[in-house]
Amino acid sequence: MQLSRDELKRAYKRMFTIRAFEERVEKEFAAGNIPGFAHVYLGQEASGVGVCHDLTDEDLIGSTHRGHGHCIAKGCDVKGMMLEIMGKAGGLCGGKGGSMHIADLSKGMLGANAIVGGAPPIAVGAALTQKYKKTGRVSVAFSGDGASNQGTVFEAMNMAVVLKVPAIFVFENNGYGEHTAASYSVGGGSIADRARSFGMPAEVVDGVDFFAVHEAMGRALEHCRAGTGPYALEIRCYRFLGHFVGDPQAYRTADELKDARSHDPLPLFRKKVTEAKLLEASELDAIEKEILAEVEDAAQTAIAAPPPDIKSLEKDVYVRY
Amino acid sequence: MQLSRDELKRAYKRMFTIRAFEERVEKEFAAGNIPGFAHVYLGQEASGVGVCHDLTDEDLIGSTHRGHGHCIAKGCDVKGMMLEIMGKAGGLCGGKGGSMHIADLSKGMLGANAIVGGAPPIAVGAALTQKYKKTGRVSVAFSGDGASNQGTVFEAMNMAVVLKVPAIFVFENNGYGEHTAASYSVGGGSIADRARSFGMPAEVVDGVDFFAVHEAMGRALEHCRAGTGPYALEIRCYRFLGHFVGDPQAYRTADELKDARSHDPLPLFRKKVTEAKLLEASELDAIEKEILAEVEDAAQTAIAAPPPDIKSLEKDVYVRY
Amino acid sequence: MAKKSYRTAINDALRGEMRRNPDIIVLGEDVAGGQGATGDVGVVGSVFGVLGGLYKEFGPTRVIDTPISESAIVGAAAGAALTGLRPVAEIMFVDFVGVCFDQIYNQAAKFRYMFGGKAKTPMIIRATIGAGFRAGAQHSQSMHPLFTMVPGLKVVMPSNAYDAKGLMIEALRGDDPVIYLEAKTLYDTEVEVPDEAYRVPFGEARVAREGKDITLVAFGPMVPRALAVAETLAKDGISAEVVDPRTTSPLDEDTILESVEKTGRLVLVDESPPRCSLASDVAAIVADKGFKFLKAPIKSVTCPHTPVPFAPVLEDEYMPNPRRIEAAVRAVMKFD
Amino acid sequence: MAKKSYRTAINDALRGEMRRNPDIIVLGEDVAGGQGATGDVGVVGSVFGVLGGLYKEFGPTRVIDTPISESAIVGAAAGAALTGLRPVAEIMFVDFVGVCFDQIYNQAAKFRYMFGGKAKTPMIIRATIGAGFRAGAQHSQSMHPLFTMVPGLKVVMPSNAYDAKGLMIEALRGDDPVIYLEAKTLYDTEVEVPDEAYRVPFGEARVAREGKDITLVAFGPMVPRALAVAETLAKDGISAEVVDPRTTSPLDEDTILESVEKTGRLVLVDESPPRCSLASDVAAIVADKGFKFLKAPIKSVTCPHTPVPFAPVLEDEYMPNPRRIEAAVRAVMKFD
Ligand SMILES: Cc1ncc(C[n+]2csc(CCOP(=O)(O)OP(=O)(O)O)c2C)c(N)n1
Ligand SMILES: Cc1ncc(C[n+]2csc(CCOP(=O)(O)OP(=O)(O)O)c2C)c(N)n1
Ligand SMILES: [Mg+2]
Ligand SMILES: [Mg+2]
Repeated sequence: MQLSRDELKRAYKRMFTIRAFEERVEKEFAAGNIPGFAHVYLGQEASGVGVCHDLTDEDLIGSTHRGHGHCIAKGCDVKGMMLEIMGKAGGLCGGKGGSMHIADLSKGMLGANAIVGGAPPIAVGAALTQKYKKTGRVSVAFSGDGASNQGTVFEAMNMAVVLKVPAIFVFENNGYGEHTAASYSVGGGSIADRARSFGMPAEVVDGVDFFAVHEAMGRALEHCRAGTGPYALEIRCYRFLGHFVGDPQAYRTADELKDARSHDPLPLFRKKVTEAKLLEASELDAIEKEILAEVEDAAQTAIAAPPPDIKSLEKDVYVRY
Repeated sequence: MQLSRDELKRAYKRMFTIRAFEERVEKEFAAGNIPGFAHVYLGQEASGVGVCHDLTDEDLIGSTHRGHGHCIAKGCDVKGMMLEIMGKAGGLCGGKGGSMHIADLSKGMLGANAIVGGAPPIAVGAALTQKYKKTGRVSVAFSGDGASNQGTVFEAMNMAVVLKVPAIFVFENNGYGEHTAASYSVGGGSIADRARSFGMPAEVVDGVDFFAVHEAMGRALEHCRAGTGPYALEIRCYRFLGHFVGDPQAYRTADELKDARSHDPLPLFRKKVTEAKLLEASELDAIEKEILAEVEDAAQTAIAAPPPDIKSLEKDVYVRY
Repeated sequence: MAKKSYRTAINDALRGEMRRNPDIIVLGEDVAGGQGATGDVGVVGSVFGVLGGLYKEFGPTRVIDTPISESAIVGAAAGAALTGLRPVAEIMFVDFVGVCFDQIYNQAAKFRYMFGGKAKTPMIIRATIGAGFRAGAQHSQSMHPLFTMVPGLKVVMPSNAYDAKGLMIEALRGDDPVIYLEAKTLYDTEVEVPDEAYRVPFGEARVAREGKDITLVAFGPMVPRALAVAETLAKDGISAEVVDPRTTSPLDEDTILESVEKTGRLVLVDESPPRCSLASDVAAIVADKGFKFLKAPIKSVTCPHTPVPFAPVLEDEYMPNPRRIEAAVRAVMKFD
Repeated sequence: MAKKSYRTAINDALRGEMRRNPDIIVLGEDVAGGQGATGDVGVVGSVFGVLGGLYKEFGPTRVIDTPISESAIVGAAAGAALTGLRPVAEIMFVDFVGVCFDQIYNQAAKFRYMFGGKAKTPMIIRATIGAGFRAGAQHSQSMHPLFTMVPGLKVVMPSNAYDAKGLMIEALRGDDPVIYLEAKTLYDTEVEVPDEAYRVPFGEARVAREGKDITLVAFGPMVPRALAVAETLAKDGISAEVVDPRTTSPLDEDTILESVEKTGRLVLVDESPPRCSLASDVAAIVADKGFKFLKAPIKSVTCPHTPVPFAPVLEDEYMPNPRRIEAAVRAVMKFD
């Protein structure tokens, strides 16, 4: 389906926000402003944004350790995110979650998840709620190629088929799980085939191309809304950086890294929409400028922000205890 | 490959031993001589015996909660089994294991397993040993249709493919996991397809026919011995009784239960070998008589045997502590 | 008031609350039973029959049979809870928790805290506990210490039918994840149980028997055993108070400390291996906050540091039995 | 003798034993690193670099990268151990144990007992523990109480490079399943470590510092903290003895009890939430067997009953820190 100019702008805005945000994370991490680990989404922007483009705040997603892109694609506030990732009081989770556990339930974002394979069962549960309450909404489970080997992910797929719930399993195959290639770890080589073996339809999608992802997701949504159960997408994409910011990546050649960068979803999107005369280059430039300012503001605010109150340490473990 | 008369006798002997043993277990359970639960293998005899026929004591199997048949097929001593199942001192595990944890490492039987999906990862490890030590031996992981939904089983299959180990995944699809039909719980309906999705060859096998199982297993062994990794068999068979001895089975109609009994591997085997004039009916009768006496002796001995010494309670937790 | 079994009391609570609150669903292996089969669906009602009749009344959308996939069961419950339902998930035997523990302790129990207090995960995991069924090493454990450790999780251990019903209703009306541990050996035990709904609050111990010489704290299925021993001891003039914490997280420290203040002596009865057990947990609390009341060492009667053996003679010795409980009490009474 | 880091000491032990015993293999996620990739294989050597160089020396048959499948990793190790190898499996962060706990506690740890003493399962699970890395709720836990509970499993918690090497060699030469918990915050700490092989026996505590007024028992990464506090207290004339059990299962009760006999006072320092912790475990043992030595309540310094928070200010307060340890000691010293 043809997207409106406004929709295209929104898509580019989100992709560029992810790009700018993650590059800033890289920088602030190097500067010591981000505690812990940071797994950035650089190179995978078209995947998250394409998947989430037609979702509302009432649709749900379960994410991974590499969750910033999913957050932004789902509409989370960039300042709230930056505060969270820096462990500050005003963060989306009050500084208690951090990069690997960032969540925003008001946006239908059920949390990054630092346990590989942690989210898919949860996303199936969220899908069950939609079926039970007949909301017409869907639930998306993001996993990586590495996660496609975790037992919980298979269980979740089978469960979704058996319970016929509107769950969409999105496998972002960026070729690596940490420092191990998917070509080594994914027996059989096809994650889509694994999903199919449970009796759900599955597609392999070009994750560099926003439009390919968006269209495949359209088919997934249609399938789910018809009440016939889950759907799977194996989205092939590229991890521009290492597993985490700072990974020296001796296991990847310079050539491969260069090749990865050549599959950049942002210039591809620009090219497509400008060549088709859907958007002007200047409009895209304006978006970029606006976003860069927003990210700058988010970073500055977050750096300057106070840490959480020590008194919050023992709060919010239970609703009541 | 054509089996010799001696081999055919051995196969029938083992199938009939399972039959006689399990019928005796049913009886002794009803009589209160068997503590706990008993999951019998009645109806599935051709599967275990066909799979294990060409294995030696150095080949390994990992079994399930329904493990008596696997034990007998692998050559475990029937008296030692009966003693164990009755919780007696002379049992294969000194009475500490019981029906669901019976094992005999000297026969390559790595244990029944009361955790559904527990054995396949262990069997993969046993296969790794064979590969590492270049023994030419294989390791078999038995699972049921219900177990084919457990995450650990998927992980084990993928791991076996990635590590290229000589593991054979045998899925005994008897149509039920406890009180739930495989037609409900196994999304997609084909366990063989699940195995194939990991890139290993898989066959669907008629589990009522010893010869079909034995031949499929021959192909599996050949594949494994060539060093090209694992193989899977989905063996379709029938569960004559309920999940456990005493299960009232209101979820199965009388017709279905009758139909199940009509797919009996023992008369089928008799018919095939006598019609082909490979064995005489009288030879088979003699085997049955011999086995019935052996099982009678095992049961009598086990009933009369003393329980374990109370002092053994805290023994054998560690090699050294 | 009619007598009801522990099993019926739990069923009562679930049925009543499901009528009252349409957000409550039940899921697990064979919670209905018979799906996809040729015969009747819903006759099983979970392998110990606790959910009998629920499928008939509430149908397949609310009583949901699942594949054998405990991680997906618990994870689905967590995800459903996070998005507005109140799932009651079943892990048939608590021993199976090893294949799904992540979804309990890293996921469901942590959501609220990790998400800065913005999430609620009202779910219940029901699981059966305890030895005595001759079910061997992998179907006879209790594992309540494992759950008690987990911040964010509440742990319920009813010792009788009355508490079973009231604690289940409390769990179903609360907003936190709860693990509700059903003692297999108590299913057929009966006490008077009201037909109507009532709540037994968490974190309030019950003094199951008053006494003045020694305090016995026992958990779940060990409570009736402690009471039986107390009766025996009474004949010898030893007056034992028996405290049943009912929930181990939250734990009612006050009632325990008050009792020890009165008696000065403490024995714990806990069906689990000794290390990092509930017995050690309560002993440590009293050795800190109740030190000044203590007249004698705190002794624990637990299982040995071994797996659960199969043979009945061994299993009976494995569990804290009257002989061992009595011996511990007498040893503590003798101390001075 | 040269100083070596905790990381190097572990590497030393593994390398030496692998040279000596061809049955030892290593498996886990990225224990080599780079499999299937375009660049170098084996440069990673596990994410904290502990296995550096092993792939180069021993190759892919002995240093085996696996998919992300912890149940299959631990299960494969158990199956390999049962059939003649000595696998060293890695769980990168101990927090991940929830996806594979069954293979540890129901399988590997129980084989020997369930099989009537006829099985041996010589395997080691290495896992990293502890907060302080700002890694949040799911990558910062310790979970040693969970393992200590498990009959059939041995639990090792080295607090320094010397012990790390000796305990690893002991584990590799023993015949039981062992979980070997490596403190992330200690990897770069150095002490003198011999080049040659030596064994540190299990179940023998080390008195890390002698003292006469109070006993501190600390576990793994808490040992250096306890020692630092002891130095501070010494300036105020409080002489603290610090005991490092080194293994929590088996536990050297005797050394702890002897120390308490001497000092009469006990504080536990344990990086885990309080309930059913090692702190409570040791407190309970002393409140039973060492009751008569005690002059004051036993206090524990643990984490609070909360998940591990991400924000550094919160995490620093979450861990047992010098301020909290000191306060506990002073409170116990003041009691009479
Ligand atoms: C259960 C578990 N095992 C291992 C890890 C460590 N780990 C974190 S991310 C990761 C790789 C995940 O790979 P993939 O699923 O492909 O996601 P990507 O990083 O490529 O986005 C691993 C092994 C973990 N967090 N959880
Ligand atoms: C992890 C786990 N979940 C559930 C159970 C309870 N249980 C025991 S056997 C069984 C059914 C297994 O079905 P299947 O694999 O088809 O084997 P079958 O009984 O048909 O031989 C179940 C659910 C268990 N033992 N372990
Ligand atoms: Mg990846
Ligand atoms: Mg079956």
